[in-house]
Amino acid sequence: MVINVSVPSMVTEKKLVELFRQMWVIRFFDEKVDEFFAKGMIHGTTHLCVGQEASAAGAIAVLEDRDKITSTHRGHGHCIAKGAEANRMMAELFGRVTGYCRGKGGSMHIADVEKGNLGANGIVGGGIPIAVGSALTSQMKQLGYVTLCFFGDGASNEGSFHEAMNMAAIWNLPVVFICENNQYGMSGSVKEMVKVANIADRAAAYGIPGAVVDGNDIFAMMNVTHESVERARRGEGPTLIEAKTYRWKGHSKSDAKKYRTREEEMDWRNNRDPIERMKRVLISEGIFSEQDAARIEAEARAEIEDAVKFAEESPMPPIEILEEDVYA
Amino acid sequence: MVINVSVPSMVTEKKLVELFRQMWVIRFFDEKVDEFFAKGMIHGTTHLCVGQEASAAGAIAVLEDRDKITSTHRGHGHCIAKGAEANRMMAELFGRVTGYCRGKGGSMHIADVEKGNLGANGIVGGGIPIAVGSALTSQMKQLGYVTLCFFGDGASNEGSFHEAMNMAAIWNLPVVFICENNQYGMSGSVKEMVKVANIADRAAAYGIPGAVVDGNDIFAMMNVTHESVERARRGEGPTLIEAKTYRWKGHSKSDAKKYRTREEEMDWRNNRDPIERMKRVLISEGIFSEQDAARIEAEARAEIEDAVKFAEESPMPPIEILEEDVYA
Amino acid sequence: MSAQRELTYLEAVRECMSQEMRVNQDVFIMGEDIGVYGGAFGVTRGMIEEFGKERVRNTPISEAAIAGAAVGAAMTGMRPIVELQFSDFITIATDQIVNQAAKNRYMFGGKGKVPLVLRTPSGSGTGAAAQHSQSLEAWMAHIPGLKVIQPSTAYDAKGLLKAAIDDDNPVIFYEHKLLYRTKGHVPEESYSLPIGKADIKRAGTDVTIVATAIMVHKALQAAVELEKEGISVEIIDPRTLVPLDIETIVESVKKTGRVVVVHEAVKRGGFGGEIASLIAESEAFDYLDAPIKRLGGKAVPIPYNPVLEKAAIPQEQDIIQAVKETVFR
Amino acid sequence: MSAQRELTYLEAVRECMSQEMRVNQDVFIMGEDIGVYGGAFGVTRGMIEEFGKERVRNTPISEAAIAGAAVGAAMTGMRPIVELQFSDFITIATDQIVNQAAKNRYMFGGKGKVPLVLRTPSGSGTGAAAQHSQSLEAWMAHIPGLKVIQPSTAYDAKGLLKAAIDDDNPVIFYEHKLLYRTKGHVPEESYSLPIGKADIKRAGTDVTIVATAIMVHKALQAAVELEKEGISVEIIDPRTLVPLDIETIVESVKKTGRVVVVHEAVKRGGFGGEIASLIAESEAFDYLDAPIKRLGGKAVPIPYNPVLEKAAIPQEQDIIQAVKETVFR
Ligand SMILES: Cc1ncc(C[n+]2csc(CCOP(=O)(O)OP(=O)(O)O)c2C)c(N)n1
Ligand SMILES: Cc1ncc(C[n+]2csc(CCOP(=O)(O)OP(=O)(O)O)c2C)c(N)n1
Ligand SMILES: [Mg+2]
Ligand SMILES: [Mg+2]
Repeated sequence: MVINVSVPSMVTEKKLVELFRQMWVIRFFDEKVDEFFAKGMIHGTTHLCVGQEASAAGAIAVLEDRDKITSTHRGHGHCIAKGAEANRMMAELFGRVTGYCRGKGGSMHIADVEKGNLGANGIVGGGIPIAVGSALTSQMKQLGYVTLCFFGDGASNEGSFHEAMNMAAIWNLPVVFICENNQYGMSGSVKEMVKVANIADRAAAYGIPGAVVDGNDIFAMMNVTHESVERARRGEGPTLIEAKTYRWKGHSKSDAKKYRTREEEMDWRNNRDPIERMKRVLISEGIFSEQDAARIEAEARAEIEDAVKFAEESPMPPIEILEEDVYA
Repeated sequence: MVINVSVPSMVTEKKLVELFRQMWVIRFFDEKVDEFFAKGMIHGTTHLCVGQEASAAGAIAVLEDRDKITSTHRGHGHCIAKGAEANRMMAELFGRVTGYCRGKGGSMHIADVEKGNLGANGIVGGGIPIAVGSALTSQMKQLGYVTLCFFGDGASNEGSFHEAMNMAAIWNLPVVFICENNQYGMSGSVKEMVKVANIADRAAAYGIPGAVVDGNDIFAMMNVTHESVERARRGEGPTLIEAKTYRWKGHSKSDAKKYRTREEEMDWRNNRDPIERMKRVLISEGIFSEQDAARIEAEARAEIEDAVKFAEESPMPPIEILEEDVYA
Repeated sequence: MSAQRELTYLEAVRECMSQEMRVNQDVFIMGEDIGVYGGAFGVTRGMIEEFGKERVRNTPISEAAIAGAAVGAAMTGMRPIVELQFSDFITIATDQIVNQAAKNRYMFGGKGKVPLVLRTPSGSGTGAAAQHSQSLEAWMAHIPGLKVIQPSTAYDAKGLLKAAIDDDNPVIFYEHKLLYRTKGHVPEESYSLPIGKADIKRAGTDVTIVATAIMVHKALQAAVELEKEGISVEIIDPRTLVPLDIETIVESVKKTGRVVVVHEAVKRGGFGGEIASLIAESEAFDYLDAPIKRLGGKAVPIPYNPVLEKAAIPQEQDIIQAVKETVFR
Repeated sequence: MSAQRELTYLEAVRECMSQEMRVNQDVFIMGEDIGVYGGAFGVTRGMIEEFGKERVRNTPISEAAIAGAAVGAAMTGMRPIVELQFSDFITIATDQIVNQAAKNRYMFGGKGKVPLVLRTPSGSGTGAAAQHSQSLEAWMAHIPGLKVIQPSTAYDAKGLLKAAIDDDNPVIFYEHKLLYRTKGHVPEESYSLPIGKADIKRAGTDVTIVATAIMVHKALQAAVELEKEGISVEIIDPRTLVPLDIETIVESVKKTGRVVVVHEAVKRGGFGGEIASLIAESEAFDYLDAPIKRLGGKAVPIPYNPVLEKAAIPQEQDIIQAVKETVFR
């Protein structure tokens, strides 16, 4: 994989710096969560996207506010990129009433409907048909919005993937499918679980375009997503993008990672860190300096500390809300 | 479509004549059933394969006895081709205790486990993963048998198709998938419901070979299936064969066929009748005469009349069997 | 005279959908073969001609995607009606209905809503055998977040379907195949019946029968026979399982002191157990003069042969016998 | 001393599988991440090392194909054990389990058999929220053709799993997540417990509690408290819902005259309704000194917050209170 240094023309320098900051926010958010889980401070489980920041941030960067996304169990990055506040997210993980789901959803169910995030999903592949439905609304009501649908390599073996892709294809819906291929579905290596070289090759089964992209290159992510989103917005139908990436951490809170080597992990960490790569490009393009970068990183870290503080100081949900929200 | 006149070398002339007869048996069976339904003499519903005889007969002809099949709601042809007796099938449709399912299954559930027919299926796509499981047994126990898995074009949009194809591919299982593309899934035209030219193109999504064949040409069916079955038997994994064909009758017992034209139907009936086509080849190859053909046709018709007689004379199931057979 | 206007159950369902689709552009229907084919049972016949193929939307044979697309459309402002060709096929759409539609709003802490109606024919009696004849409403009634409706008459079907379409929650609407051709009085104008209100289909004093869907009709026939023998039967049709109008049932049982609960679904684990238990837990318990009786389908898959098929589920005679056992205890 | 040998519930399940796989080549296990990962809960840890990746078969994330392949393998001579990572995911495999595995033999008129075991963790308490915490055993218990097992102890888990593997029918075997780490006496040698035999987990005279899975333990704790107040509690663990040993339950109720049925699953439409109704329909009815009480989960999806999560299902205190209401009525 080579770094794609073509900086997308559709975004301003300011936006690029903001994206750099966003990637740090995502990383620090998840590293903090990792720490809390390790300490047993958080209940339940979580799936961290450390190392995958560019695919979330890059893809969502090219959306308009009215556009929508569906996310996955590994959804903190998508959520932050679509505009969610780290403090309400952190509060949700702490099970607080100030959290996005009033403490009822937790990591796997954060949604931010107002911002167009139709929700993380605890069911692998569960969000894919939902994205198709969201795209259907856009088409039927002529709302012009596009829905970005995230899922993993493992999810591409679920029946829901197949049914949804076909439906979106034949109805020419404004949806862009983004498969974040982080090489593993839990312990199942994509090499073992799929017999084609690229998940994007599956687009051929639906008569839609497929594209493989270096998911750790935020610029490449922006470029390919932009193209696909505009295509969808023009009414030319869906695209399947496969972002090759890697999760640095284990699958969920307890994972001995026996199914892969430490060398492989180190290779991705040391040589393909999406944040480091963006930083190098922004510096070499003269968009900011090494010092600026360090300052931004520190700001992002502070934002997460604030989020933790917000979460810790937030009240627990009163027991009365247990039976609320079942029905509208 | 041109007629493929390359008569397969793996079968004897005797077998070819037998297959010709078998196609008539299939046709007469289903025409008889059609008549009975029209007269309201049979309960429930049925799905006739008139016009599709070659894909069932041709594909199954190249199997060994130990090989297995899974079938569909449109399964009478598969069943007969795999060696079922018309009389016990007819008895089943009459709901008689002498039927293959003791009158409990009806048209959609005829199975003939001893002969290796693992059953028709009322669930579109329901049999596909089952075929994969049957192939898994063959592989794990090194039994050397191959499983032929039939399903329709419509079924190829079910999630079960996708999951099963992928599983068979990655495990290199001895299964051959045969999609009988009769152009419609009930009223849904394949042109409307799928955006690729051929269902067989979907093989590419699983890294296995795909093949399109004229499903109304029994010789072509035999050749391509033979090749795929032997490939599977050699341990080289699954193939997806798409047999292009057409159902002459409506989808099930009541169908105004508003979704297609009478001209289209006539074209297939008049110009691509699989039985007529085989007959012409067998005569031109000197395998039998016009008179032989007529005699065989008459014999097949008589066989079905006998089957009807058998069914009509068979007893109804005693009420006591209602609660039998739930558990082994 | 408009009071005499009769429609079949099937026509009532169609009329309701058409009326709603005329007044609300957000309402549309999607499902297999609902276009020119008119649906497997003919419910949508003629609708594509009026509303076009965007709003009467033929789908591929992809039940998970159909349900899921409906969830996504509902979350973003549409009010989809899904026609699931046979209720047995909910087994392919289960995740979307149960894990997504039913739970979204709760998981999201009260944000968003999923106003979708899943209409689907259930029940046996057509000879379609084990995979096309089930009555699995108890499954859906077990899931918080869903509402579950089972109309037994054309009148109820029309009014409850409107309520379902107007409801902001996912509603499972079971239509019984053998009721499609039954006729009844149905006003032409649009009307809504409350979800959660049982209907007393026949008033009586000696015994209460709680019956759902087609069993309402079998109970009504049984009641006529029983009346000849001097037994006065009250028949309650819950109409909606979730929410369930237990009050009306309890009131009736307090009056009669005897109750038979009957449904077509397999008795073991059927919703009759819920109803019977609620009665037993209620103040009606002290009024009971006989044990609560339940009738339901035998613990067998539905067989094909028509004689066996009938024997697999309660029939009029079974109801008569159960009532007598309850009354002459 | 071998009588003192203790294993966790999880180890008991693993030991049973390993012992069966050693003696029967037809038995194998398939599921997501059951190989080197050892399964989401670690149940199969170490098994791939002993049995290899053919017989401890990691699958793609394809629940419908996993279940369907198991059905096909079972029909053709294997005895597959499926590990379904969370029981909630049965919603993706429902067709294969309910329409195929459960019905094949019946539809085929008694031909063929489907000896498969679907093992799957259910229940809440791990903070995994609404889509990973359900207790849907009532669904499976409603389906003719399936057997349904819910062991509450390590001893029962091992013996019932062997019976399930030996059974020629599809068996759904629910393991409770919170029980995995609980310990109990488990003999080393292979043994089988009868499917369809309830176990009296505690003998008593004043009130019967019928409890399943984790509720057995909560009931046992409650019984200790209640004993201090002079209430003698008998606790019956059905262990298998299908077939259900109603006789043992009825006998107990005839003795005590009072009964509380408790499960974690949502009360509405839960299997407690079936059990309660069967008691009410039985000869025990005339022995009842108080209405049958049911406890079950609230009608909400399982929330994430641990306090809410606990409040969503019955706890020891709820059982104590219900027993007192029943006893001091
Ligand atoms: C239907 C379903 N099956 C299995 C799981 C358990 N599970 C959660 S995440 C996961 C792996 C998903 O892999 P992938 O789609 O590649 O996403 P990633 O975790 O790599 O981001 C599995 C097996 C689930 N939540 N839902
Ligand atoms: C899961 C499921 N969905 C829908 C149906 C109703 N149905 C029965 S056959 C059929 C059409 C199937 O089309 P195809 O697979 O092309 O087979 P064909 O009937 O053309 O042989 C439909 C929709 C069903 N039986 N099962
Ligand atoms: Mg992955
Ligand atoms: Mg077809």
